[in-house]
Amino acid sequence: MTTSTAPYADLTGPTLARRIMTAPTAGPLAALVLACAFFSLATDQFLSGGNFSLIIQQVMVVGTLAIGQTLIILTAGIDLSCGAVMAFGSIMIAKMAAEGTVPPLVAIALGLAVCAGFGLVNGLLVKLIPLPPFIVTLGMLNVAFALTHIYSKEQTVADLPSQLTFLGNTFPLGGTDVTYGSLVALALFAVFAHLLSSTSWGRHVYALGNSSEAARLNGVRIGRLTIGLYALAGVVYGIAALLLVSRTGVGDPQAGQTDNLDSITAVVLGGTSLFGGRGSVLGSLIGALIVGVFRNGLQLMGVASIYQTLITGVLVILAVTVDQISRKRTR
Amino acid sequence: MTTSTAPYADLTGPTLARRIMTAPTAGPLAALVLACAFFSLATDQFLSGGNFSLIIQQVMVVGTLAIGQTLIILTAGIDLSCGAVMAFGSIMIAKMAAEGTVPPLVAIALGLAVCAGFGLVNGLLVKLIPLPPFIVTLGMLNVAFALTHIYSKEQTVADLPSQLTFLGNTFPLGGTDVTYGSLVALALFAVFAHLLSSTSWGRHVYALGNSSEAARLNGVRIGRLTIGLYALAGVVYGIAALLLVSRTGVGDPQAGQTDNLDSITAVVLGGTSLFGGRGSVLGSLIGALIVGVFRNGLQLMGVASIYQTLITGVLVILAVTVDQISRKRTR
Amino acid sequence: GSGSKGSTAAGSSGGTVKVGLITKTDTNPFFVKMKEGAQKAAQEDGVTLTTAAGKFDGDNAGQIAAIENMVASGVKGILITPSDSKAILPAIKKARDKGVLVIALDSPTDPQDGTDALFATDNKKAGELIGQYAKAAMAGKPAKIATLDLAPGVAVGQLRHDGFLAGFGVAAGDPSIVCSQDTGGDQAKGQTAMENCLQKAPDINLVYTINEPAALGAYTALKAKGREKDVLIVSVDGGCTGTQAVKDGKIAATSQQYPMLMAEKGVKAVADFAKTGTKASGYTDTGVTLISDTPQTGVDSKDTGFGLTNCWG
Amino acid sequence: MMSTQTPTPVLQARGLVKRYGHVTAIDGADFDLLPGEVLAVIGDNGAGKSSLIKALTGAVTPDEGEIRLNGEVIRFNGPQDARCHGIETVYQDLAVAASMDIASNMFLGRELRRPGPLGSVLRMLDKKRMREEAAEHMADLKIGLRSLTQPVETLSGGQRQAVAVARAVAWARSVVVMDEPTAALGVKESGQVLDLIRRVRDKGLPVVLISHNMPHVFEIADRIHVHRMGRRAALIKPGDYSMSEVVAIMTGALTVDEDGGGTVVADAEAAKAAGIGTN
Amino acid sequence: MMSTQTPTPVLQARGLVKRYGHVTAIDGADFDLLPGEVLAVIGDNGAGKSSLIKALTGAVTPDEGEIRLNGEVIRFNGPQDARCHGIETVYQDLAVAASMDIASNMFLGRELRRPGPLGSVLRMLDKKRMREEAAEHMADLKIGLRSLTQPVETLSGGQRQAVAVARAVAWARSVVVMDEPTAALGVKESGQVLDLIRRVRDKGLPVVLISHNMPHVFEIADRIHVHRMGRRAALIKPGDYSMSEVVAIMTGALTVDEDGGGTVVADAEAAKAAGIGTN
Ligand SMILES: Nc1ncnc2c1ncn2[C@@H]1O[C@H](COP(=O)(O)OP(=O)(O)OP(=O)(O)O)[C@@H](O)[C@H]1O
Ligand SMILES: Nc1ncnc2c1ncn2[C@@H]1O[C@H](COP(=O)(O)OP(=O)(O)OP(=O)(O)O)[C@@H](O)[C@H]1O
Ligand SMILES: [Mg+2]
Ligand SMILES: [Mg+2]
Repeated sequence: MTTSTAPYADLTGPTLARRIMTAPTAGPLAALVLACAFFSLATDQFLSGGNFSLIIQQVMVVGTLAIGQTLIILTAGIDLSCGAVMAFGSIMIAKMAAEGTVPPLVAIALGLAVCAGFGLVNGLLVKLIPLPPFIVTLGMLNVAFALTHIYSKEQTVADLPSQLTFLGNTFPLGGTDVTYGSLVALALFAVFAHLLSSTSWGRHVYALGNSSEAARLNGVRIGRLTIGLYALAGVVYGIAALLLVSRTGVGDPQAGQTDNLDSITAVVLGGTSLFGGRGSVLGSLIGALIVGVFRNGLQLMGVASIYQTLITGVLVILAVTVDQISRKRTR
Repeated sequence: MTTSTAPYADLTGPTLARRIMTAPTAGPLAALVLACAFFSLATDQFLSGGNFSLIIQQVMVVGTLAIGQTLIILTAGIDLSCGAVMAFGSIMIAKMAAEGTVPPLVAIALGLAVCAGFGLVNGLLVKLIPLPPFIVTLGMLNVAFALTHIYSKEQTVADLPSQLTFLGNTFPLGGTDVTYGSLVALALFAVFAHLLSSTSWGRHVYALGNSSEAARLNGVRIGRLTIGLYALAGVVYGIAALLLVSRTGVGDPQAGQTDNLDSITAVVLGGTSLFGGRGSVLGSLIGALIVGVFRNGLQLMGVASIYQTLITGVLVILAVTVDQISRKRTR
Repeated sequence: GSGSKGSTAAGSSGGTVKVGLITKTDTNPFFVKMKEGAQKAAQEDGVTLTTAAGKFDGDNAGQIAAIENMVASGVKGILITPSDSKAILPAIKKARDKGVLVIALDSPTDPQDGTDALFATDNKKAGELIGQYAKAAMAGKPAKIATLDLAPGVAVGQLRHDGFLAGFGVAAGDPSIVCSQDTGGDQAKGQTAMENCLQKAPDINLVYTINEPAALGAYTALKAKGREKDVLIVSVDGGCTGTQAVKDGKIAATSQQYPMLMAEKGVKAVADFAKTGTKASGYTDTGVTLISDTPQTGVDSKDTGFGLTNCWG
Repeated sequence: MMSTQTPTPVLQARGLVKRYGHVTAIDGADFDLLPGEVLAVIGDNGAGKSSLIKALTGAVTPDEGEIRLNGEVIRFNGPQDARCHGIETVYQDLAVAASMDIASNMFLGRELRRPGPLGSVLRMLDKKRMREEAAEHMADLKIGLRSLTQPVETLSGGQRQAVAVARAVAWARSVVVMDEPTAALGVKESGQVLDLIRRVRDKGLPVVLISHNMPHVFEIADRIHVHRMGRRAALIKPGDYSMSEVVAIMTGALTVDEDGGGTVVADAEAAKAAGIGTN
Repeated sequence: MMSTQTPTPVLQARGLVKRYGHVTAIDGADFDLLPGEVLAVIGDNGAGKSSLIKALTGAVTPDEGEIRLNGEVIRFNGPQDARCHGIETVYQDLAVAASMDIASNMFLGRELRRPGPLGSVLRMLDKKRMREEAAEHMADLKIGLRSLTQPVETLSGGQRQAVAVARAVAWARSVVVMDEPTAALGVKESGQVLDLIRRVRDKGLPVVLISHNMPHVFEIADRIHVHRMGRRAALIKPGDYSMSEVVAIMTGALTVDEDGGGTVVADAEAAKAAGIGTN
């Protein structure tokens, strides 16, 4: 009987050191650090505040999409429509604001609402009929893609009001120019990291991804939770649309075509399981940064484009190998 | 005690009628039939042997890729590299044969072997380290893509020997011209349908996809089974490469770039679960045909291409809805 | 055109004549403009236009399927911008064997007589023009060149790139080319590529871009570094947004092409074929014009006023 | 047995039917749970016990039949409805979230928030308190645990079952339903669960206990609901019958008289095999 | 207990250790299975019984220690190795393929082929024969089944367990290991499994039976291996001790003398609670 009344060693939770070692993001982080170390040695230009600021700017759009993608993947879903929804949102915001149909801030609000609407429709189809997320979001990808081109008449929208491009402006931080948009993206990561790890809602998301039947039997309202998640992911894509517009300074109907695969890659590189229930948004941030660092570093090294593709392929596999090895060691 | 000794109602297996109604392919088939019926009414040119022969030719490459993709997805994996591996195989076969380095048949054999090699590497990485299939095949996609362009020096290879294009030739069948390649693809479907449904190996594949742990505990050698499956999928991609070369008459380094998503779409439309263990190659054939029929029918109707994209998106969602509804009804 | 129904076979006298237009993609404004030109011409000539496109630049299989489906739907002629100059030939041959007139737009097949006729601009020449322009504009300054290209293995990108280098007078691999990156012709990717190029070689002073969206992306990146004034950007395409950017001084010069013209001529040729049975043939150059507001001696160019009246999108 | 005047049942069902394809899992089942009683539900494997309680707790929607809670007809739209009415269930397959730890599972759907603005504004969970309370509940069951933070998928079969039992008991306000709660438990741990059930009953809550363990059933049940081939075959008091008679009823060797009390041999041979003389 | 001359054990282990992170599931465990005996393995929840038999059947590779089969040191590279040596196991979590039917599960890994070229060339499975044989094996256990072709994921808990038990018994050639095979089974069905175990033993195969059901254990076991906190606490004959003594050993209230025979009170209070006077 001694075992049962003895205090549990870990009643107070794991120690900080153990927490860092066993954190699911430890592996991706190790891969990121290794990559940075390598490129710092290989090129002179890599290791500078300006270059890091640049990398963050370059990955912030895909990174933000990866937040929404993480939400969906945690529920064992997948979202192929994220890039197309973002493209539609960005062209809508840009066009309405540039043509002066509505004030810029209203345009932004409408853009977010439309993106949320796409997400909502995804969620309803996935949950109510129910249909496989892969097919629903594939269909929505085509729909949003076509609507983007029909609505924009293939025209890039330039000359945007300053409210739309404000997030692309920079301010100095310790000698480096940082864009406001980068801050918004990082803040968004912080918010969702908090929501997922420290609130009831987050617990329910993980439970749903673990086993939707178990979650249901425990009284989690999985229907509204799922639908809400897809809609929320839509809002996040809307924010990504705004970041995109502010970064490029135009509304571009061509945007986002490879972003669905890129965002899924970031999520998976970050250690989130495609089978749901395991992972974190911080992992996805690290995943997005890993890809960004590869692209930036290889280019700084002057590797020819086609070899960049080749090497990126190998490096992506190496990055998850590092993750896998670090998991085995701490187990 | 009467219940236990009473003969089971279904000892002899389900009746044929019930088998057809509850077959997992019944839903996709219903969607396909509905689509055909619609286009037959909407355009005059749809309902003809020649047009059907055409559709089969158009989907046979993606359909063949979908066979390999089905194998991988049945194990709860995913293969993003299939199109790129096929492209590499096709350019290799074409180039070696056209330049006369080796006799055409040897070129074909080498091409198949190289594709199998790619699959084998995928399988080894997925199983031995182990790494997530998504990332492994994404990395391999980049590697194969880059190698294709490096090896081909971006040049399309024309003037192929007749052994390579033979499968593109037609023979009359009931007044319709049918290509030999279509027959090869259909035969391949039949072979794999047989292997999966009626052999030990097929049972093991499904068991592995259901729960690799349960399969392992039951003595299925899941390591070699998985690795073998990836290698076999590679061989199938090699056959797809040959079909592609014979259909287009050239070796084209640009081939296959969207075929990974297209083949996954065919598999999922065919009712196979992305979580593994449930599905069939015949479903994937039907899935590929559904997409082919949509494209062909909309083109015959003269729908503008951007609206084709829009409508295809909606139709794909409708197709799985039909599947879902038909499942509910027969349950 | 509403009466697409009822025209069963090509050449049946009663039904409307159908013309197919197959572009490389659906989404590039260049091809969208081409479709508009074709639509306008189709209305004037009383023929029905159907369109199709590849899924990406280089999607040969998609174009083949489109040709087959169009032939099945009974078109009289097909206008195509081939994604791949060789790979499309067998499919075109099958269509031509069935009596369909096939005309290549924008870029040729290889060999060029794979199609009945070719209405195109010379992409290599377009590159050469901006290369020559850049050479003159640099006025002997040592050049540090960045090239923002299209994608591996796409002929248009290769021709323009090669043309630019030839016009500028450097060989591929010359040390003055300090950074080369694929952008897919996309503005955001162009921006990212330029940012990284500047990180690598901050003293870049000449940027060649595959098209104006990539050029504008490069401009945004340069502006963020305060370098937009002292770096020369040259581009190809001549879309309205791009020409406007030349006018605004963001891009120094661009080679303007005329997709609408190609399409209009193509549709007319098919309509003629339907009426008279004579097939168009040979190569018709639809021309390329260098557009710049800062002309350089020794290089012919027109100003943006001309450019904007003749631009296509 | 139902001839005497009884109080309104807490949970009652009449004529429940649930079909899965060509399998009829519930075939016109009745059910009555009186206030404050421990009702054992017994029956052969595949008799439909789990299906019955799934229907009673909103986890499955019956095709036919009606359910009453405290005398009023009710329709549960999912398990959370039943939970809102204070009904807690231990399902046979436990329904735990595999990758989450014990505390997260125990508080799933009713997490505790931190006091103050951290909880009300930032909605932060009070992980420490949840862990402590979970530890207390688990200690109640005297389950040997070597770590509280490991994911439940790595727990032993019995440990996992204990988590589900502790959770249900901790939260129930009107009815506790347990589907074979001691199946994977050791002798000592099973004893603790029986104790727990007694304590719950002493608080006035009725308990439904599905079990194959006849000694347990006879030790703790106030009444026994015998389920057979998808419906209730008998509703008896344990004192009125011997264990082997009850087993014989379960297997169909005996049937209970319509007017209560006696049994009738339905299958003489089977009854003999079960050790029952003809009475 | 081990002082008398014994034949070479069929399956033997010394000093097995298996750690998972900071949890030590097996902590220097010994194990001996003699020819033709039924060896019961009992112990508290989380004592490490399942981990032990997983290590013995190749499902898990122990970190330390050695395993002997018929006296020879052996290393299993996965469960299929153990199966090749005729060892069949019913795992606690059953290890069935959810979407496949009973026959497919029962014949998983040793499917029957059709006679003639259909089997040898086309390698076609003899589905009908597999279904028939599966039906026979299930009938042996007298499990009520309403359909043979439904996926096992839709079976009741007991039905699913019966599939796993029938499978192991059908195939074993040297050892049968069963981890709580009757946990989800009804009274009648449990009896059938005990019968089956006896029949297996009578064929000369030794059986390892993990169970929490003391009456079952005392009814059928030739020897009892008591597992406690990751290692063997005692190896006894059921006749030598009473049921409550064995339970006391299991919970640590009593310990067994090194030189066999007697017991020593380790925890007087606990022993009292377990109903054992000091002896
Ligand atoms: N989802 C389902 N689909 C098909 N058949 C089902 C399903 N669920 C249960 N069944 C069948 O219904 C019958 C009753 O199952 P149930 O789980 O209710 O039995 P049980 O009495 O709880 O048995 P046990 O004591 O073994 O747990 C069984 O024959 C089972 O196979
Ligand atoms: N994969 C694993 N990871 C971490 N801990 C584990 C793992 N498997 C088992 N354990 C731990 O090892 C200990 C022994 O578990 P085991 O399943 O062997 O117990 P058991 O004796 O079979 O218990 P029960 O009677 O409840 O089935 C438990 O504390 C359990 O939590
Ligand atoms: Mg049950
Ligand atoms: Mg166990």
